[in-house]
Amino acid sequence: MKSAFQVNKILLFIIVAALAVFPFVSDSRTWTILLTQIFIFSILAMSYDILLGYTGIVSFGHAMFFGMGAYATAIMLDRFEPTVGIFVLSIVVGMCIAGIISFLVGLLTLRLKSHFFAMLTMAVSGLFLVLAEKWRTLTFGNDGFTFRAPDFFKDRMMYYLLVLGCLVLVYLFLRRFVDSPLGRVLIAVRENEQRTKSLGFQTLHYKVIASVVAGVIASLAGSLYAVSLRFVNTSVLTMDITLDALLMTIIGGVGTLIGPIIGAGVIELAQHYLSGLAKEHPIFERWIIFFGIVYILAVIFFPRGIVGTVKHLFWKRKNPIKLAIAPKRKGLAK
Amino acid sequence: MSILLKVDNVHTYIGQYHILQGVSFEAKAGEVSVLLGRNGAGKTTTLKTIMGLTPATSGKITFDNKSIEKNPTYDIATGGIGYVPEDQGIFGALTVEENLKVAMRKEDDAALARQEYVLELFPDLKKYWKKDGGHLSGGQKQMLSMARAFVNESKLLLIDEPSKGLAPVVIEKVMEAINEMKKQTTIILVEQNFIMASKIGDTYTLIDDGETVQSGLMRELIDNEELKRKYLGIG
Amino acid sequence: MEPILRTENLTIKFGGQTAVDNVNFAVPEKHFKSIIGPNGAGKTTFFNLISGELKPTNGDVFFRGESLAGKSSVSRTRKGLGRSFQITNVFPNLTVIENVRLAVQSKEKIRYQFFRHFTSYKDLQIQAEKLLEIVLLSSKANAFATQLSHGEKRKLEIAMLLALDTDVLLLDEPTAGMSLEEVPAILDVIKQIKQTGERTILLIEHKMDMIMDLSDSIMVLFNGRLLADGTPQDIMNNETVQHAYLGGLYDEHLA
Amino acid sequence: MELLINLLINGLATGMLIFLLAAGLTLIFGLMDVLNFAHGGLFAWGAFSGVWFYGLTNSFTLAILGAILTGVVLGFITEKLIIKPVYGNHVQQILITLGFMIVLSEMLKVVFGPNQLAAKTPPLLAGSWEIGDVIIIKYRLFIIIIGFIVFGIFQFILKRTKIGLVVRAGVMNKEMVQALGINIKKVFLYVFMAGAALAALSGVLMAPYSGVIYAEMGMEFAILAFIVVVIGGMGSFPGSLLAAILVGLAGSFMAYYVPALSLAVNMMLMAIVLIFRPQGLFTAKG
Repeated sequence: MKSAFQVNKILLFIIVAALAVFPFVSDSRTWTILLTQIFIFSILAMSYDILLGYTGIVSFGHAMFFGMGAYATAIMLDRFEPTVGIFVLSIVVGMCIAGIISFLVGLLTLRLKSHFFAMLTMAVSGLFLVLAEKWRTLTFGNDGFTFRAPDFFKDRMMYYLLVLGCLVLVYLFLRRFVDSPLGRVLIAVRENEQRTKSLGFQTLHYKVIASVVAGVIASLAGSLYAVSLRFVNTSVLTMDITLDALLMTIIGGVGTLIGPIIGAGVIELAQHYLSGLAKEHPIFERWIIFFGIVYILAVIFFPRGIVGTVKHLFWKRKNPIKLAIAPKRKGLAK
Repeated sequence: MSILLKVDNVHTYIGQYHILQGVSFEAKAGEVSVLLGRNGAGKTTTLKTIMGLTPATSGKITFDNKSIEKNPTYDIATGGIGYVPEDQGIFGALTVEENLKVAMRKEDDAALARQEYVLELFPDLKKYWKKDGGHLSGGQKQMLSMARAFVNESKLLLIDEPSKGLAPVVIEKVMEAINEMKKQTTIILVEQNFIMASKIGDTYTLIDDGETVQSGLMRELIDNEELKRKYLGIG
Repeated sequence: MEPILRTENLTIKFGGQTAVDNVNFAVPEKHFKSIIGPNGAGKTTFFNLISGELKPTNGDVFFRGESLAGKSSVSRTRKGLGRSFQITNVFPNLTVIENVRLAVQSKEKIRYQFFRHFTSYKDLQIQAEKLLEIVLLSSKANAFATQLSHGEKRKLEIAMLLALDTDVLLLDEPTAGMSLEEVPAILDVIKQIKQTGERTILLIEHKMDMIMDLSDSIMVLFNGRLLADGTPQDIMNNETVQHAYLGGLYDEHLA
Repeated sequence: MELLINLLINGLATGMLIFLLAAGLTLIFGLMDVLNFAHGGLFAWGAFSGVWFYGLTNSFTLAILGAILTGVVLGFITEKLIIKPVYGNHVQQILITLGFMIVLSEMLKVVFGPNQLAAKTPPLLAGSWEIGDVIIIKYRLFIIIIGFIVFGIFQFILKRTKIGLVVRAGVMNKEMVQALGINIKKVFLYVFMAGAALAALSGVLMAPYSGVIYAEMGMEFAILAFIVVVIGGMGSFPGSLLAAILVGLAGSFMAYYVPALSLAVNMMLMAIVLIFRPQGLFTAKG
């Protein structure tokens, strides 16, 4: 058991090391940019996994936290000096705003049932989108604005390394977070909220904590995203961002942390290649249809995602205990 | 007399719980068969399994010479089995009239005649014809539920604990009604109130821990103190 | 002596029906009390009122003399009222040991610690393992709860209840839905808890032999009302109880 | 005064369109316990297919019928393929219907092209009447009338017919309905198809009203419909009418007086209802 754990750790270390030296051996600009993008969305998808995979909450408003980070950084770098100091400060500001908003929204909405919660997050996030569209003096609405990134990140490679560093740190932090006693309670909430309450845990607190952590990390991803483009517009607040995070988490495997990273890789790469194909076959301009279909099929037939399925197969091989005879019935819901 | 319903070694799982672990009994046409047993023994689940609401995982259920254990609930109902559930299953926001109307599969003369008949049996229902089902008293709900099962031509009625939570006076009324209905149809009754059961029932089946323990004639059970003590906690 | 738990005019109405009707009861500390009554008598509802799952229409519950009105089920558990459920209610996709560890974690008030790995709380693990020994589930510690048989799940449920280390245990039909072979093991566990003499136990059960054997006192609910409360012997000989419990006309029938 | 009446008619017309969309949503939720996040997709399909039929036949009546037909067919497909596998599992329902929403709106772009299309008002309904100082735009009045007619028809079906009785009973107790010999799954399918038809009708009526149609309109309108369903009470048919009118009017008055708050006001309404009366203004379960 222990050794398997060690093997995992070593494997992870090798992968990270390989990724870190990658820009030094390859001079492909496209790949550096693509990988940077993947890392940023990995961070976003991991934060979504805290909600969906670990606490069992479906939020349709995750984009708003991403957007808060993106706007905080873009606006501050634009209005003040584009220095590393301001960049770091803007990340902190974005995280604070996201933390406060997710705390307030969570407190108000997390006592509601799943349907209502999903709808309400969608609505609140829609409200922020409208706010950004309307408050043109600050955001320039849908047209957006460009800004200068700190000189230090002029070199794509430096930025690549920074984002990779953030990814590793966020992963380690969230790993520890979900493996902490608090994280165990989150999983308990996902499994059976009512029972968690009767054990004496105030489940609303845990759901709010999860949504704050997820919101803050999503804001970090937003900040990194804005600087990678040196441009921001209201698209960072749209449903598409939430959908991307959702898709990556589900396809990669909910409740695994590694899954969302792999999901982000798969989807960004597929997106890259499919939109490349669009030049020859116009149908690929609508590549998102394929994702939609894959996603629907995944929800029905493949709910564990890539990582979850691999883990399950591995676990089944190691534990050939036969499951309790529990014929699954397709009865009507109560 | 011919056997109308035969339940043969039925096992039922609800989720992961093995609730019925081998229930077998027969109901003869024209008789009242009573399922007895303590709380949680599996009596209600037996009725639900017959109705297809918690389908049998294994075993056979034969009704009217056809096997029905794989059929969906609505098919079983249209095949001629009426059901009066434990919680009465009244549609609270529908009036008494509408509750009966939902149930009536064919609004022909025969059905209307049957409706007239049950309304004579339960004059209260006529009195509260336009009242919402949810506003009836417990006893009236029980009567409505039984009436509802009766407006269709059923060969068999499944009645689950009609005396539950009712005052003794009301129980008497319900018993009288069942005695009347018995003349027209076969009945399987789940009842905890042994006295009531023993008065109405022709045969009994004892269920304990999801298994049939014994079946026989009701009058034999009345004299079998040992069996009653062991499984019904009487004495 | 102040009873550890008592109710005052406890009443709840659902729609037109009164499920629990003006119940006054008290249980002294370290006492074993069983609650019996026919189906639909309001026993589980009574538990739900005590544990805070339901709010009474009228009346109140007192724990160590303190009113519990308006207190959530969470805070009641923290005060010392633990309950098991009639329908097994565990965390299906967690292992058996994790199920128990969560309960121990709650008792130890390790609620919001988030930066140390949970395995570094060695004490939790040790306590959880001990509890599994008590309920004879050690061999299944690393199985997922969903893989357990029904009886084993009930044992797990009791282990989780014990882990909370509450002064009062509310046991709602711990043997419900169990196969005959599994019952004695649960019975042993309950006997053991009783023998340690540290806890107050309220038990809803139908197996009369078991109740007679275990209880210090028995209370009878009928149609939501408290019909009788006394020693097992009293209850056995109480004619009203026989009347109500066995069907109103039993005596007449015997004659 | 004329301003007030104009705003009123405007709000009512918008409210009616939202009502048609929300009515299907609320019926489906009440009966099947399914919140269909793809409902807006059916709406957008109604709009596009309606415009297409109109271009083909030059008859607005046929366009409406064509859109309704499209809605019914799509509703059938959605229920069979998307909803049926996930009955009873809320999280999966939310996820899968949202996924289908993406597919529906992307398919629109494949079939009708990615650009927004112009939608003409049929000549008979174009223009307006002037009564004194009050200008009544014919098409808006038309929408309001259609809305009330549809409400009347559905109310009649729900209250006075057997199938309506079964639907209302099903909302309260599905198990019992089946035990009375009714195939509830068939009823589910019919209700789903009827809800989809209403959504499509709403879409086709919307097209000339806004003048342009685009694939994303489904999502935008669906959010309004969700708000209406929450305010009116999930599963309540009259509740959704009242809430839709409320939302329509609030939107139209706010757009004139405090334009910045026009969308926010609906969100606020919903937030208040959710916090203080989470079951909505009306309840359907008995």
